[in-house]
Amino acid sequence: MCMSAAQRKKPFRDEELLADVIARLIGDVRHVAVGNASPIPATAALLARERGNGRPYVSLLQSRKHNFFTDGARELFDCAGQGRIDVFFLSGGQIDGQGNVNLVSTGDYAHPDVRFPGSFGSAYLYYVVRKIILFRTEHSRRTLVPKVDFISAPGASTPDTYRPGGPVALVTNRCLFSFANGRFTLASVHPGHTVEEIVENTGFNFEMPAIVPETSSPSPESLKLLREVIAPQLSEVYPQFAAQVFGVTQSAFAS
Amino acid sequence: MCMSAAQRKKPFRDEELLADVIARLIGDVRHVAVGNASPIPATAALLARERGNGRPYVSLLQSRKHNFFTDGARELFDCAGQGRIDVFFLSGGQIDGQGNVNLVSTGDYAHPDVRFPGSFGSAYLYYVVRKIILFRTEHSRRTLVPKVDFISAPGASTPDTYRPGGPVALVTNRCLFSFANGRFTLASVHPGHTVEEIVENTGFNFEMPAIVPETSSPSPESLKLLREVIAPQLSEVYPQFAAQVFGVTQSAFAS
Amino acid sequence: MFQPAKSIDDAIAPIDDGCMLVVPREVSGVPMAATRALIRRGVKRLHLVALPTSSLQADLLIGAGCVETLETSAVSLGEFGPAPRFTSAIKSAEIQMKDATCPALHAAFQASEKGVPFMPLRGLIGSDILKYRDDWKVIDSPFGDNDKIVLLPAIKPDVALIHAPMADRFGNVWIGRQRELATMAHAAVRTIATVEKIHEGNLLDDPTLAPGTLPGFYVETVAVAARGAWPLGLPDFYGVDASHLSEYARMAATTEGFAEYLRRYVYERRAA
Amino acid sequence: MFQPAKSIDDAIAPIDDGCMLVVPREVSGVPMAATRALIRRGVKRLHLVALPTSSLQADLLIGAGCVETLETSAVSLGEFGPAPRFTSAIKSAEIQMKDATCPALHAAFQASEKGVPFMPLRGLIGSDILKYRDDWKVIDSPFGDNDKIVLLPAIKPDVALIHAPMADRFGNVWIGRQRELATMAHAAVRTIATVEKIHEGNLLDDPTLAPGTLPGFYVETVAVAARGAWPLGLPDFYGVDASHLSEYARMAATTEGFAEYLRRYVYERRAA
Repeated sequence: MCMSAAQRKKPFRDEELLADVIARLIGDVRHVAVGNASPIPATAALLARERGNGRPYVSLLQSRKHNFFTDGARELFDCAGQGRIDVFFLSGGQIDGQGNVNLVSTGDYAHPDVRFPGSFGSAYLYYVVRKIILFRTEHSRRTLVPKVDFISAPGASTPDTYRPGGPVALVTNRCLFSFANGRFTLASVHPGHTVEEIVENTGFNFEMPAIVPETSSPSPESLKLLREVIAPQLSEVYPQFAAQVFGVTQSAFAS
Repeated sequence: MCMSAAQRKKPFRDEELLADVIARLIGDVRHVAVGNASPIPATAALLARERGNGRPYVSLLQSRKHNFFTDGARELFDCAGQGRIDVFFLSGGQIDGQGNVNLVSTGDYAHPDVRFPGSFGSAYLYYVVRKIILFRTEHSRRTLVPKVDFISAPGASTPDTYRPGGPVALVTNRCLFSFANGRFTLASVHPGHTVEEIVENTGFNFEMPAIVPETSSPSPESLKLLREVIAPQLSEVYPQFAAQVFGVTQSAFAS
Repeated sequence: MFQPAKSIDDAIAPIDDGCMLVVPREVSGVPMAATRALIRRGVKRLHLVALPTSSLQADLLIGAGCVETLETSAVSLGEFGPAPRFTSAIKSAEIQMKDATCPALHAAFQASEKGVPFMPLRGLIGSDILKYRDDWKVIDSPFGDNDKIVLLPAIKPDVALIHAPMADRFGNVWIGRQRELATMAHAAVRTIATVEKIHEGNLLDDPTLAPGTLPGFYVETVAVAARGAWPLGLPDFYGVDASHLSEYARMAATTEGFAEYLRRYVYERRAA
Repeated sequence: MFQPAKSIDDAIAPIDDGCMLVVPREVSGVPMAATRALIRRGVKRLHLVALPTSSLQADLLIGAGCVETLETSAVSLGEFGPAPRFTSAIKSAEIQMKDATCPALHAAFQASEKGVPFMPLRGLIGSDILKYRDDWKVIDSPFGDNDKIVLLPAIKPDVALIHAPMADRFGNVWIGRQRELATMAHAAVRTIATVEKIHEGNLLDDPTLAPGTLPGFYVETVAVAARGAWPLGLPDFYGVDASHLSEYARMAATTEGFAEYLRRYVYERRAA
């Protein structure tokens, strides 16, 4: 993520702000799971756990240390199907105003313009985990689109589809949207960003209150936790991220 | 099992003969499993393994030592469903001439005259394990009936039912029946028993060749294996059986 | 943080009258101490599911009048003969019996484990078990051509009650190879475990113990019950008490004998 | 008696051109040494199933022209960026892609594990993944009221190829917590394992190792491949070689760079 001149003056990094925002969205729950390639949600979940004195359980799927599953790679999904995963995170190459996420490709599916890695567990978890927090740092008309080209997982479902879960929020590098009744609402704008900038860079329509608050900055206590307690834990799974954001280096044989 | 005067003269016990008969029925296969409360089939399977220098795999479900499953109690059934269990044993409070087995009750199901333990895995394994060897020591009109009162598992199925497996033989204390095309055929009569006695004590009709051979007696080598090698292995799971048949006593804390 | 229960009685408190309770098969670590505590407490109208079979545990609970409905594939004392209280209760229609077959019960628990309403299973068709189970459905498989298959509805018990070698102070329970205990816990709303002992340290931190560990987030309570499976065995730890089971089989053969057994071994809290 | 294979090349001999091969996710013990051996041997037209995702392994096999069909939920180098050969092959339609979602693949393997033709799964409805999978069916659940649910056909691979910390001389393989390796082996016709080392003694005789052991009767062959997951990690044993993965990401970005990578790290048998 690129840092603007305004951001450089702030006593925290963008990643720290985002982790703090997400940690508050997590709230008081029993079990948070974090999937592949999600260093900021992982940071947020570990922060929530530190603040909660060990609650919630945090399962980082690619971690050995922060992973409580012992029934193989399917256990996360089984556990979610049982209603035991309260919060999960999804991203998307594209996200649209109906909360649909696209992790597959843009353009024609058979001859794509851009191919993303694939849908991972989204086409299941988006339905069964009560609180899905959408997360996409790049906030642009390229990523936040009127209609996704491929629906990896839909934001809402018809009544004949079992759907206890779904999206509750979308966090970007510019703002926080809440999601309800099939639409996003601008909930707060991160320090250094403006409503106008968000309107300009968002490809979908969204609701907006008359006055949009600024996203709260992380407290000194949170920053201290992030830098001193969380960062070393991250280096096992996200060595590059931990090094770049927090200056923590990976041990030679992380296990 | 009661021993007749004729049997007392034989250099082997009935259980040894039956185990030897069953071991030959097992043949050259990869994996034999033995369920609950089946000491003679367990003896036979261990004997087949000794003769085959470690082949087949023998899984005694209630054993710790002779049990290769590590995916819980369902693994036997999954494994059988995969076609990986070649031989299994079933018994029945009643067995009829169509190969139907009854492990539930006699009389009216809602108000039974006799209640047996229950069907165990029969209503699945009878269908999917290629060779099911039926085993019932008590050979009488009470156990071998024209028609079972409750079909725990049927001897044959209609073409629209998936059924790669089924019964191949029935071993009793008097004789060996083979099973094919929905009917039993008297294959051999155990030493000391007669065809007339079998007709008299069998409640169902069966095929019979003009000359019915006598069941081969166990060889001295087989008897030696049974008594010296197999018997101590049995005492873990079947302490009473091992003690009564082979005079082997259980250690205080079999594990 | 997770706290072990102060006593077995405390641990079993969530097992309400009328609840659906699942217990493991006779060789998987049967919570017999907790079962005796339940009988002493006088639990009533249980819908007892034994996955997939049972021996002494179901027989005791039935004989003591704790069971309204029993769902299992078999109840027997094995080498020690039929289960006398089970047999008697069925013949006198004192309990409602839902006869099953082992893999059908496993599949129905896996359905709950996976959060799906049903699980398909081969076999069963042509068995009278299916005839008496109007909750089981037969469909034509959409992947076959006139290929009938049974669908079994998910079983989601209120409580799974298990016994295992050890647990740690985080609620993680080491179940070893008895993985059906994990399936039970995954399927059940709540899991209550008794254990032989508390393991100091975190079971999940040990690479050799972790694979046999049920994670603590499935576990409601843990209570220590040394020799808690007695007179049944605990795999790799102790065997069955054969002489006690013989005695039980003899005593439980009559109503009076069973009452005396309860008095001597359950109400007076006598153990091995 | 079971005999370990003399070499990795011998072990992978049963992986025929055109076969359906299942490999595990990037953090579960990926048989990278065996994968390089397969590429050297020039295997062709694989139907590769990555359960449920892959990273370097799928990218290498695709780039080397070994793959005709790919069935998985995602291929990516994670922190090291997109999987360049995968991305390129999809865009130029060089491989047939069967997009899935992780739990659907797990369920389809469980269907084979249970010997049933299909497995139901929640979710999926309304996803374009389902739209492009005409092998997946939607039915009305017979247990619900207008309750649609997806049925996934069983996946039964010809070969499962895994890497694990150790195996014994009876073919038992210690997989620890990576139980998806067991599901793969249960579902596949044949299982080929590479391992870090041979364990003396029988893994199933050790009560603490047995719960993490895949029994030998599922295993066709075992070959020793020390650091056989390199440059990926093996949980609890070694981590990923981050600098190598960075180098791969950089080199594989172009066809020429990828060819050079193959020459340097695959054909010349260079390892860590």
